[in-house]
Amino acid sequence: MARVVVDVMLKPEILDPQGQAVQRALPRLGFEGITDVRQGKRFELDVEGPVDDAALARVREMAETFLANTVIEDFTVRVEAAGPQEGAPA
Amino acid sequence: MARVVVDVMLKPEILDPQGQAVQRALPRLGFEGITDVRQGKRFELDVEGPVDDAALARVREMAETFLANTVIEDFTVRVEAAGPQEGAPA
Amino acid sequence: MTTRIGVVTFPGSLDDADALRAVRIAGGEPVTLWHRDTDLHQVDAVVLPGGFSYGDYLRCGAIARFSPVMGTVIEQARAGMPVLGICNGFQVLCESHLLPGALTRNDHLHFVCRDQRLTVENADTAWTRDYSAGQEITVPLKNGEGGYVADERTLDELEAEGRVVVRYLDGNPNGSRRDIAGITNAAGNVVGLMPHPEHAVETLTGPTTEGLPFFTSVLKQLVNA
Amino acid sequence: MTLDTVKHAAGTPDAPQPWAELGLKENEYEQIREILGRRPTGAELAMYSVMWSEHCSYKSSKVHLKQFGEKAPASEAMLVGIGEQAGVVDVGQGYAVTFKVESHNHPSYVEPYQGAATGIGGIVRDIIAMGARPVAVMDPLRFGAADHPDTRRVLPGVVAGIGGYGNCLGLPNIGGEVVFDACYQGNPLVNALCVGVMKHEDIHLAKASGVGNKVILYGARTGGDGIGGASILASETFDSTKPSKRPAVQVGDPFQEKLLIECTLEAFAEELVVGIQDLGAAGLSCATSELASNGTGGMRVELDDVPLRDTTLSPEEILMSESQERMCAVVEPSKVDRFLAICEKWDVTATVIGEVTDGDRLEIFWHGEQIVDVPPRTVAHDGPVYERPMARPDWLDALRADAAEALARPQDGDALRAQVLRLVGSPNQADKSWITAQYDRYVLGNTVLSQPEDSGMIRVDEETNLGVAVSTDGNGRYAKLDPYAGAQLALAESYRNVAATGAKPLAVTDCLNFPSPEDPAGMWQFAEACRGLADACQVLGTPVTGGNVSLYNQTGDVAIHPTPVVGVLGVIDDVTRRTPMAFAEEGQLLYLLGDTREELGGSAWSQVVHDHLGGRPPAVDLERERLLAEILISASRDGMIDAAHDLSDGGLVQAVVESCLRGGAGARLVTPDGLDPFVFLFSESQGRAVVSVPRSEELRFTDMCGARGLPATRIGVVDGDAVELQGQFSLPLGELRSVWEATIPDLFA
Ligand SMILES: Nc1ncnc2c1ncn2[C@@H]1O[C@H](COP(=O)(O)OP(=O)(O)O)[C@@H](O)[C@H]1O
Ligand SMILES: [Mg+2]
Repeated sequence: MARVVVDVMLKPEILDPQGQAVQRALPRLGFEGITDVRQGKRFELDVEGPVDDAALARVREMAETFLANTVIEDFTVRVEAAGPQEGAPA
Repeated sequence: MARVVVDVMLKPEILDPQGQAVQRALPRLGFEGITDVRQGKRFELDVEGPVDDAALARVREMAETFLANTVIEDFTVRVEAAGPQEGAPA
Repeated sequence: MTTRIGVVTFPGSLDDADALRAVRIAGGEPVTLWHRDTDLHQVDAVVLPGGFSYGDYLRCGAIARFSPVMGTVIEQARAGMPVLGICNGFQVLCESHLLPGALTRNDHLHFVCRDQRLTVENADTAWTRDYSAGQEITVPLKNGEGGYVADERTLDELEAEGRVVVRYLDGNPNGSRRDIAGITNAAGNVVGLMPHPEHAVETLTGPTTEGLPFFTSVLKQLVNA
Repeated sequence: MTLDTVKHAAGTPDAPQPWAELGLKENEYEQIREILGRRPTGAELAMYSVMWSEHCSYKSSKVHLKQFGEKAPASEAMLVGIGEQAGVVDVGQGYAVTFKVESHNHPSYVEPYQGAATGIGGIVRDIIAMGARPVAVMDPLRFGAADHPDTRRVLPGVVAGIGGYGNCLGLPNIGGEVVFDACYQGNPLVNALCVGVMKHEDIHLAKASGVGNKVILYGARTGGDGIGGASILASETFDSTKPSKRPAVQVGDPFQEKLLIECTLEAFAEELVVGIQDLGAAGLSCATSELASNGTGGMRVELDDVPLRDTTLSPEEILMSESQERMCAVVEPSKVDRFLAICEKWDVTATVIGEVTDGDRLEIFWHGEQIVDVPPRTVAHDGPVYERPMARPDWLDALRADAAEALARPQDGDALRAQVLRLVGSPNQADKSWITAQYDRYVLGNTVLSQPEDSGMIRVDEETNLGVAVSTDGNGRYAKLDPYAGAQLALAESYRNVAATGAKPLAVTDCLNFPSPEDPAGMWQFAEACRGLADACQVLGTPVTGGNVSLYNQTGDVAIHPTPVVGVLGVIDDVTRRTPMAFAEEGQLLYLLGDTREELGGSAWSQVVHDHLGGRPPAVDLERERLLAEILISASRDGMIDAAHDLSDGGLVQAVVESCLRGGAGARLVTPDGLDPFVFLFSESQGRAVVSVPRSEELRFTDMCGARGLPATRIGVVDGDAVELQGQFSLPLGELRSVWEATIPDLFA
């Protein structure tokens, strides 16, 4: 089984209040030097069968029609080694 | 300027109602063969100065204490070529 | 013959009973429509109610847009049937591309429930004929993702064609571009708005009864048609 | 690892078992062995440990809670008494109402959003399980100091969680409380209340009867959520030095719960359900043992048939999982198909996992092997009961001797004015709309009154305008000074709030938030509060229909104030007759009902101005409360008053300011003869309300008060755009409003 990742981000010209809220909070928490933050979505899809061009094309269609709203969002699709998400550093 | 990406996903054992809703909808839309969907967050941080080990350690701390809620979420941190997000395929 | 107004129930619809009640108070015959049903049961108009259809997971209205009933609603709307989308219904209409633009997270990031003043700018749609242009009304507003966005060209076009139906007064509650609270399609039969006129139809439970004309407007339009 | 079957357990009596880690005491473990006549299997041990936890078994509190039943006043309104998941109250016209408040304190400290969200989810399922349609929620909340950094983490998360879940579920939030006090710093109190409405014939009870009937589990799939949460989170002191005890947090799915509501009510409507139980704390362990224990026979469950989200779960974990949004129904075989079809209609997963047997055992199987074989009552109902030692705290006398009446008082009009502003802008008295604006109060279209009114009010019948009103109140400061009186004062305030809106108080629910029962002082506070509440309910004629106990609310040795939160439900025949709180009509007369004495112990004034807590709380006079309520209800019914607001923390001046700001009209006040202006403004004497009377009704109203013996003092008139106390000060509404409205957003926005 393979994992395909779809990243969806608001288009640059669309206001991202969540990213801004994060950015504004960082200095208060003592983190300086972050000039911009944008927050988007990450979808991890477990795909049955081989992730060939045809499969990727299907995922792209899925992203285009469903996972992203292309009126306001951009997306990228990529294959990732499957398996559990790397744990958080302790 | 460099871009650091923080991916935040719910821990595998935590219920992901969003991912489940997406997965349930897919067959109705004619997309078969997706065995699991998990939805998480993606943060794009633009970092001032060099992204050296120290800078990455700071971002990791930021993720640990703020961007992720480690009670229920895992995260990963990685550097990405800066520049605008790759456009959606037309 | 009474006019039949359908109200769609999606899983997660919450204000469907309120919309049915508003139709009844306005003098129409309320008809319940089910999301899995492609048949509209001879209704003359459709209301897509507020709520969190399919939990509003993914994006508000995104999953509902692909439900069987929406196939028929989209077809009929294009053929001229009056369709009103309230809050989540507005989001569904945008996701369906019956209306341009999209609704995004409120700029202050909180859900907001308040009595909202509005100006009715276009009193010439199927759903607003019982208002007069420029009339100021107060109806409840309640949402977490009510910020209206569209690209500048679309916004200019909406303004130029008078397709902004209602606009926020006394402060923008969510960061909507150009204070837009609701819009219509070019034909004027499809209207979407974030505020809830169906919660302002009785003095007992609403801040005013100034939402009622949305429902009486469409009844008159259909009788005259 | 070999499966610990019943057979295996019988053959290995000496195998060591982790009973202590599961929170059981040695005597409890021995008791289990005695009941079973052998050592328990792992699955049995899991079940007993979680069901015998403080949270599920009420082992420390039971002996005190008994009074609510024993002392219950005869009430024609009770259809189902205390003991079921929630009591049921007759509100007339064939309608019944059920309501209950529950705590989700510890989970909300660990993960504020999800902790609070799942608190709403849990209490709503309790109400559905009675056969009622949930119609409203409320959220009494308590946090640490308003300006403490951790409060900034906890409060916004809790509020977002309550809103996120309740809004998505489509239940109007019609009231609650927000209280700040340093004593709740490491231990916020997140209580949630739900009200449900049904017809008399629709009352459903949790029992599994009828041999051969099927047990259907429906709703979310079972995952590893909150395993051991019930026993470990709620029964042991929350101790930050042991992070390993932090359990997995449950994540709520309000959308799934909305579907559960609809499909459950549809199944009820078609009379498909013999018995039903929600899955809350202790999950399947609780649901199966309680259903079986309440029924006439036994039950057999195939654990392999439970739909899993995480297929690696062990049978013990499946039994203990607290995955949210699940219910268990008992259905006759001939009706199973229809039940499953309704679930399918609502996209709800439903599976037959077992059936009612003619035995008297609860038997659970895994991979064909028996892993549980127990008498269900011993798990669900006959757990250990403790008479824990109690001792009146040794600090109490010193605390009570430190009277607030001795504190320095403002000496002139300017000083009074300044202290009024400080009071009005203090976090506890300030406007809460930054919080309540995050809650949908309109959904369902039946909300007649909601925050900031004295009680929330819901229309029950659109034809007749029958309605119900609910308020929740509690004052931990009063209860700290005197837990017996404190519990009674909580009831009195809630009762008064309901009556102030014109509804007749009928019944009570309570959430008793207390420190460790293993500390004799904490246990004494708890016992006193129970006694106080039960005695007061007897006098007021309002039975306790249900509630919740939350113990171990302390961080290390630092205990919270004992905090009994009391919810009162009232009925109003015609909601169009409701009394709102707003002073709006210029020229109307303001009357103060009740007696004002010099009572400042535990008052808001002593807290805000002197950071002081000491002395005695205001005196309780329940007969007076009852009389005041009668007057308020009659005045509302006969249209004698246009507005009413009860007096509670902050005293008269706080109430007048709130009513003026609500209506946008000012008030000119005169200090009544024989009262000191300071006492007039800030005293917290009980049994009082302020009302706005149209001049045309004055005589009729004062005659009624006179005839019934309730002191009614004319204290001023609605007028202008300031709150003015003659000869002392004038405070423009604009200034009051900006001070009152700024505090909470400045702290949390
Ligand atoms: N957390 C909350 N959720 C909903 N409503 C709240 C909350 N906190 C306070 N309120 C509402 O704000 C109003 C004022 O609260 P409070 O001062 O505690 O009232 P009272 O003193 O009359 O009990 C009431 O209507 C109450 O229900
Ligand atoms: Mg009150």
